[in-house]
Amino acid sequence: MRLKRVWTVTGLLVATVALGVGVASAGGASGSKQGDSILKIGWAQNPSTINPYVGQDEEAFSIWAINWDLLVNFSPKDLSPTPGIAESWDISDDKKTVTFHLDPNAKWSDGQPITSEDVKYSLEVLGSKGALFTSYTDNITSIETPNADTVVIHTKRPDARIVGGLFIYILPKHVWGKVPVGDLTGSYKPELPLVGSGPFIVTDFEPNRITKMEKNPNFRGPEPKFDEIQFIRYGNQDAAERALQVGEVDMVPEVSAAGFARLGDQPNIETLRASSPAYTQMAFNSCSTKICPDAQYNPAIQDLAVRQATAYAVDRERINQIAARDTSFEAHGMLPSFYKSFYEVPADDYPYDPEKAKQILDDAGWQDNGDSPRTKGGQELKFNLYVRSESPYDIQAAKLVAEQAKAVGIEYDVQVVSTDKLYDLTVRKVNGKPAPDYDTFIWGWGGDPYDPSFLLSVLTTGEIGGSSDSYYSNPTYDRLFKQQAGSFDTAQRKGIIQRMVALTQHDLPYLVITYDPNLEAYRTDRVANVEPTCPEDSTGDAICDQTSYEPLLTIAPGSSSGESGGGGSGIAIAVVAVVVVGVGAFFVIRARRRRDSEPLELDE
Amino acid sequence: MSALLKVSDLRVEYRGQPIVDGVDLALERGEAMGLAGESGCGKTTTALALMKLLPPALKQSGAVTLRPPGVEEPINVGRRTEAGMRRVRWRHVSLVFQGAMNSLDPVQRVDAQIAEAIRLHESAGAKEVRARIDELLTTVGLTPALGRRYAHQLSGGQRQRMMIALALACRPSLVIADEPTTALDVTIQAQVLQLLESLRERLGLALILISHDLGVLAETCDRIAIMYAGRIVETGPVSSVFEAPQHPYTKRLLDSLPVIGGPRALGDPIPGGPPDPGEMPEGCRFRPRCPYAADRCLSDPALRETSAGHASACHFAPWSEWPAAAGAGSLEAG
Amino acid sequence: MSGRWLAGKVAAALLTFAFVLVFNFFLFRVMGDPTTQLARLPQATPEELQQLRHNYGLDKPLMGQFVDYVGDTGRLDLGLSQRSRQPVWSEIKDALPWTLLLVGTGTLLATVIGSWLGVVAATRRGKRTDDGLLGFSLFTYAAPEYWIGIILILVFAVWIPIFPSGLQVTPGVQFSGFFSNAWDVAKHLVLPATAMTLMLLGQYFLIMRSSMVDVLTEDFITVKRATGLPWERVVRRHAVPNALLPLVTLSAIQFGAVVGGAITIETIFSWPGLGELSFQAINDKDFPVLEGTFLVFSAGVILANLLADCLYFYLDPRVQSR
Amino acid sequence: MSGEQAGAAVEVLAQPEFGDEPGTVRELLLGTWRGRFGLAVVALFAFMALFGKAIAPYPPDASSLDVLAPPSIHHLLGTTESGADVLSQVLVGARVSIVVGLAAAAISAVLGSTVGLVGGYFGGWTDRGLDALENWFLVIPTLPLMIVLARLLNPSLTVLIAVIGLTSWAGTGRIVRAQVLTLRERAFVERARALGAGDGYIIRKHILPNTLPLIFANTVLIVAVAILSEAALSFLGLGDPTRISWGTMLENAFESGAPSAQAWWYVIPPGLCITVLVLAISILGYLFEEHVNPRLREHG
Repeated sequence: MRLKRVWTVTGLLVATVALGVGVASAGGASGSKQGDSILKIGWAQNPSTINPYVGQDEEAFSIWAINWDLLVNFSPKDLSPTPGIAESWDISDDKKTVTFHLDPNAKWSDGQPITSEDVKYSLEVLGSKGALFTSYTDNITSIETPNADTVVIHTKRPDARIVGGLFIYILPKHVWGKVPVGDLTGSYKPELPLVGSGPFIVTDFEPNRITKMEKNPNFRGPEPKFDEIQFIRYGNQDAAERALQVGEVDMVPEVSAAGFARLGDQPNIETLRASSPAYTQMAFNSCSTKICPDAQYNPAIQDLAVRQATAYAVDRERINQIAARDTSFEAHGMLPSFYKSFYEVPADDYPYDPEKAKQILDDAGWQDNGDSPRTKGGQELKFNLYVRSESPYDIQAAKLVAEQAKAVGIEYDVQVVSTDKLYDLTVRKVNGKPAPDYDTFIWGWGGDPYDPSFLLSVLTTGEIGGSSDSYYSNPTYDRLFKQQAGSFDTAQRKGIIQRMVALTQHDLPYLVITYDPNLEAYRTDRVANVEPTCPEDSTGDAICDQTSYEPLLTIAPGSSSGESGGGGSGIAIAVVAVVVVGVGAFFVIRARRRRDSEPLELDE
Repeated sequence: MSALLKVSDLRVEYRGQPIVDGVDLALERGEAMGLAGESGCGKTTTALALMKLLPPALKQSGAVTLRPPGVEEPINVGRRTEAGMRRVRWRHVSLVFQGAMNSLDPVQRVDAQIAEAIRLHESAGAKEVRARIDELLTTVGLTPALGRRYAHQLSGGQRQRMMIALALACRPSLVIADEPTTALDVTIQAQVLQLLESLRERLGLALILISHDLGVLAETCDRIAIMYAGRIVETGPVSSVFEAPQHPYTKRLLDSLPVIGGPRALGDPIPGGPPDPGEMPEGCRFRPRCPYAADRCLSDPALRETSAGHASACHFAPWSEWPAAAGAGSLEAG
Repeated sequence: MSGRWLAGKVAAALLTFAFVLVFNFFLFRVMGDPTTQLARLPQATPEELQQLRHNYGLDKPLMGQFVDYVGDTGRLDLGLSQRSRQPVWSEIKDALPWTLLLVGTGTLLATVIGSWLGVVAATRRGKRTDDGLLGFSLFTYAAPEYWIGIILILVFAVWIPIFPSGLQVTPGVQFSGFFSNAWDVAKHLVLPATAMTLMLLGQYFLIMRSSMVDVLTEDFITVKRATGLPWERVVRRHAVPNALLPLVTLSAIQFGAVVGGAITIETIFSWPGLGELSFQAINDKDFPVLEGTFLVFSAGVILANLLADCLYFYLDPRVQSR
Repeated sequence: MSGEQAGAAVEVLAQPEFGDEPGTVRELLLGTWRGRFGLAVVALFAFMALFGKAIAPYPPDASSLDVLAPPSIHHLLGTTESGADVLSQVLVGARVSIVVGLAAAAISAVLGSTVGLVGGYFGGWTDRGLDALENWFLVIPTLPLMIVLARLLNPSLTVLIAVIGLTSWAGTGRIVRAQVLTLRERAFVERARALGAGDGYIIRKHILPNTLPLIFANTVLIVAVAILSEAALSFLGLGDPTRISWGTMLENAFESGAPSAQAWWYVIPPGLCITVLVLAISILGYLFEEHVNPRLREHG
C-alpha cells in the first residue's frame, strides 16, 4: 500500500537524525576522570589556534600564560619582575648586558630538562617570527649560552624591558625546534599535550568548542588545588553570562558592561572590576605639514586652544556612567592607573568645566556664533569624529563627546565606520609619505602587563609609519622615552614618565576618556579563596588573566563544585515527558471520538 | 410486490435554495430507470442523496426506503446515521461515476481498491478475495492481469469497466450510474452500455442511469424520468414517453435530438437556460421557456397520470398532438 | 524506463553544480582577492605579498587558476582558514554533522507537524480551526526565524530555565555512555530545532492544506465514501497519500531558506554547525572558510532537490511509468 | 522566506477559496477582509516610515541612565541597553526597512523583467545563457550569497539595497520570461511584425504592457522578501552601522544580553513589526498575483 512507503520513508529520516545525534555527540565524549575537581571558565570566543607563531587572539594569551613561563614573570602583588624560567639575574654596570641563571633541575612537563638553549631558541625564533612577539627583541644584539643554566643577553642600549618586559614565552626547543619555520607560521598543528613549564598544560583543544588544561606533573611550584581547567566557548558574551547564572560554568573572565550590574546582584555570584593596562582615547590629528604634506584635516584641530577647550568641555565622568554603566575607571592622562609603580594624577587634569572651555576659545579669538560652530578668519570649528562600528561603547562615547562639545561651540560630526575603514584612514599613505585622513577619532590601546614602554611608544616620532596613529612628534618626548626605557631604577623611571605624561597633557595628541576595566564574575559556591591580585588592591583581578598563573595555584574548589548543576536537566526531562504523553493522549481521544462522527466539512 | 426503491418528496437545499425540490420515484427489482435532464437540474444531487453522500452543507429531507432482496424490514435512508449508512452503501447500492479516471485512487493498484471494498463488507480470506476479483474482472470483460495496474495505466474503456467491476464487488441490488459513458467515444460507449444491459439480465440488477443523452437512455432503460430545475416533470415507460411526450420540455428535448438518417440539421436548441436556484420562477418552472405557457401555469402543476404508468407535470397534459408554437395561452387542449 | 528519468535528474544536478563552481570561482577569487586581506597583517612587506600571490597561484592566467580551483575542490582542498591556518575542509567536516542534525530534525518535524495541521485545516475548511491554523502558520512563515529563536531563549532558557540555550552539549561533562550523551545533546537540540521547525512549518502547512483541498474534491473520494469506508480512513488512507506528492516537490524550494535559517539560528544558539562557522568567517573576513561553507551550502541545496525528486519518483507511480 | 519561496507561496495561497470574485483591484482590496487588513497595516508602516522621526518621543539614539528599563509612562516601550527609547527606535527603524525593501524590490523588478523580456523575446543562446544565470541564482541559497557580497563591499545602505536587489530578481525573471514566451506567439504580435514593426516597438507597445501587471504583482512579493533579507543581514552585523533599522535593533538586543535580562519589551517590538509588515505585504501580493494571473486559480 502506498501509505506504507510513506511511513517507511519517514522512519528512515528519523533513523538518520538519531544517527546524527550519535555521531555528532560521540565527538564530545573525551574528558577527565570522575571525581576530578574542574575549574570551568566560560568565554565568548575560543582561540582559533594555540600555535604561538600564528595565533592573534587575545584568548590565546590566556592559555599561553598558563602553559609556559616567561624568562622573567610578573609578581601578582605589584606586577614587578619575579623569577620565571630564570631564577635570578644580574645586570652589568653599563646596563647593556644581563646574565640570567636558570634553575638547574627545572624540567618540562614531558620530563626533558629546561636549558638555556630553549631560552635562546625562543627569544631568537619566536621573537622574530611569532605573529605578536616581534617588537620585543629589536634592541637585543646577541644571546650567549655559556652553559645549560646561564643565558647572557647583550643589548644596543640599556633596556629595562629585558627584565620584566620581555613578553616572549619560553618554548621547549626539543619540540618546536624540529619543525621548519615555514610550517610553524603555516598550518602546523601543535601536538597535544602542549609541552610546557606552567602549572597546567593543554591536553585537549577543539577550536570551536573547548580547551582543556590538566596539571603539569613536573611543575616546579606548589601543586594547584584544581585538577583541571576548562575554557568553554559560548559564541557570544550573553550566552557565557547565562551559563554562569545557570551554573554551567564557574567563572567568566570577560563580562560585558551590560551584564556586569545584572550578574552583580545574583545570589551566589561575585563580580570584580579590575584595572587593566588599556584605555580608550580621543585622538587629534597632530601631523605637521612637514611630515604629512598630503594629510586631510581641518587645520583648526592643531590649535592647542581648541584641544584644551574640548578637554574641559568633555565630562569624562558622565561618559563612563552612561556609555560604560560606571564600569570603567576615570582617566587622568595617557598612563593607565594599572601601572601602579609609575602612575600619578597629572597636574593639568582637565576637570569638566564648560565655562573655562568657552573662556579659552574666546581668548583665542574664536567668535561665538551661538548654536552654530565658532569661526575665526574663515576657519570653522567643525570636525569629523570617526568611531568603530564594532564597539557600541566607542559609539556611545563619541555621541556624548559631540553633545558636550556642541555646548561650547565646537561641532564634532560623529561618523561610524568599520574597523578596517578607520585603519585605512589612519595609515593612509600618499606617494610614500603618511597622509592621515581624519580630524579626530576614538579608539583604544592595550599595553603590556608590567612595562609601560609599549604604550608610551605610540606617541614617539620613531613609531610614525608604525603603530603611531596621532603622528605626534615632540623631540623632548622622544628623548624622555629613550631615557625611561634605559632606566632600571623604578623611582627615577617614574619621574621621567611623569614628565612625559605632563607633556602629552599639555599638547593633547590624545584626550584619554576612560581606563578600560577587566570585568570578571565567578560563582562563590564553586571557587573559594579568591583575593584580588595583579595588582593587589581594590582594583585587583581574580586570576591575573594573560599576566600570571600564580592565582591559579591558590584558588580552590568551592563547596558545591565538580559536576555541573543537574537541576536543570531534571525539569527538562519532566517537561519532555509531559509533552509526549499529552500528544499521545490527544491522538487516542481523537481516534475514539471520531469513530462515528458526521463526515467532515466538504467544500460546497 | 413491493418496490426495491421508494423515494417520496425528496428535497435537498443549499443555503435555503432548493436544488432538488420534491422528487418522487419508485424502482422495482431488476428494473432500469433513466434519469434525464439538462446539466444543473439536480440529477447527480438526487443520486448522491439516495446514498446520503451529500456534503453536510446540503440539507436533505424526505423519505427514501430500500427493500433489497434477503432483508426483511425496509431500510429507511432518511433516518440512518453515518455508521448505519456505511453498512448499506456498496452492500445494497453502489455507484459508477462519469470520469472513471479520477474515480479510482491514482496511487493505489486497482485490484487493491476492489479488495478494500469487499473486505469492508465481508470477512473473506485473501485467496477468496483474489478469486472474487478475478471473477469480477472476467464478468466485465477484462483479463485478471489488468488488476495489477494503476488507473493511469488503463484505457478509458478499461477504466470504466474496472469501475463497474468495483461497483459489483459486493453484489449490490441497485447500481446508480452517473453519466457512465459520457467521457467515452461512441464505439466504447456502446460496448459499456451493452455490458450494463447483459449484467442486468444475468444478475437481476436494478439500475438508475443518469444522462443528458436521451438516445443512451432509450436503448438501455425500461422507464424514464425527465427532470427540470429540481423536479420530475414527466415519467413513464420509455416507449410511451418517446412516442407521446406529455410535457413541453420533453417534447423540445426530443425535437433537439438529431434523427439518424433524417435531415442533417442541428435540432433547434431550447432558448434560455435552466433557472437559477436563487430565483425560481413561480408555478411551473419551465414557464419562462415554454412556448405554450399560459396563466394557468402560474400555479404549481402536480405530477398527474396521463396514461398507464405515464405521468406529466403539465396543466395541459395529456397532449394528443403538438401544434406549431402558437402564441402563449391561445390553445386549450382537450 | 525509470532509470532514464533518474539519470536525467542527476545530470541536471551535476550541471547546476558546475554552474555553482564557475560562479563561485569568479565571486571569490576575482572579487575577494585573498591577498588584499593578508596585506593588512602588520609585518606583510611587499615581497612577502608577492610570495603570497605566488603560492596562491594568483599570478597564473585566469583559466589556469580556474583549473587549479576545480582540481583543488575535487580533492576537497578548499585552502587554509586565515584565522586558524587549518584546512578549511577539516573545519567544515567537524561542523557538518551538527548542521545536518539541526536541519534534519527541523525539516522532519516541520514536515510532519506542518502537513498534519494542513490535513486538519483542509478537513475543517471555513471553520475556526482552519482560520486559526492559517493565521498561525502565515505568522510563523513571515516571522524572522532568529527573532523566534531569541524569544524561545527568553522564555524557555531564562524566564522558565528548563532548556539550555546555547551549545550542543553540556561542556566538559564526562558522559557515562552513548545514551546519556545523546540525551544531553537532545536537550540542547530542543530550542534550536523548535525555532527551525516554526520557520519551516508555515510553508509545509500551506502546501499540504491546498493540496488536500484539491484532492478532497476528486471523485474517487466520493467513491471511497460510497463504498462504506469511514471518513477518517478515506482521509488517512486515500486523501493524504495523494496530497503528500506535491508536498515533496514544492518543499524542495524551501531548502534555500533552510540554509539561511541555519546561519541565523546556529548563531544565536551557538550551535557549532556550518551556519555558525560561516558567521564566524564573516566577522573575521576569513574568505577561504566563507567560500568553503558557501560551496557546501549550494551543494547541499542541489543534493536536497535531487533527493526530493527521487522521493517523489519513489512515491508516485505515475512518474515511474512515464 | 526567500525569493523562490515567495513564488511558491503564490501558487499555494492563490486558491479558489482565497480569491472571491476577482472584480476590480479596488473591490479586491476593499472587498475582502484580507485586502483591508493588508492595506491598513501597510498604510500604518508607511506613515511610520514618513513621519517616524518627527513623532518619535525621543531622538532614537539619545542615551540615558535608566538602561533596559521596562515600559513606563515616559518610555512606552521601555529602553534599550544604552538607555535609548525603544518606541522611538521602532518608529525611526521603519524608514530603513521600508526604503531598503522598496528600493531592492525595484532593482529586482527592473533587472528581472529586462532579463525576462530579452531572454523570452529573443530566445536562442541569449535566452539559454540568461536562463542558466537565473538557474544559478535560484539554486544558490540567497542568504549566504548576500552575506558574501555584503562582506566583500563595506556595509552601507546602498550596498545593502544593491546586494538584496541583485539576488532576488531571478524569480521575477522566470515568471516574466514565461509570460513573454506565450505573448510572443500571440496573433497580434505576429500581425505587428507583419506590418513591419521593429522588435523594440513590439516589446514596448505589446509585450511590456501585458507583462507589467504581472511584474507589479510579483514585485510586491519581492518587497516582503527584501524587508526580511535586510533584517537578516543587519542582524548578522552586515547592515548599515550608522542607521537604526529593525534588524540592527534585534542585533543590538541580542548582543547586549536582552534575552538574559528578560527585556521582552526590547526584543518583541522590532520582530513583531517585521512580521506583521511582511505578512501584510505578502497577502496584498497574493491578491494582486491572483487577480492578475487567473491561470493560478485552477492551481496549475
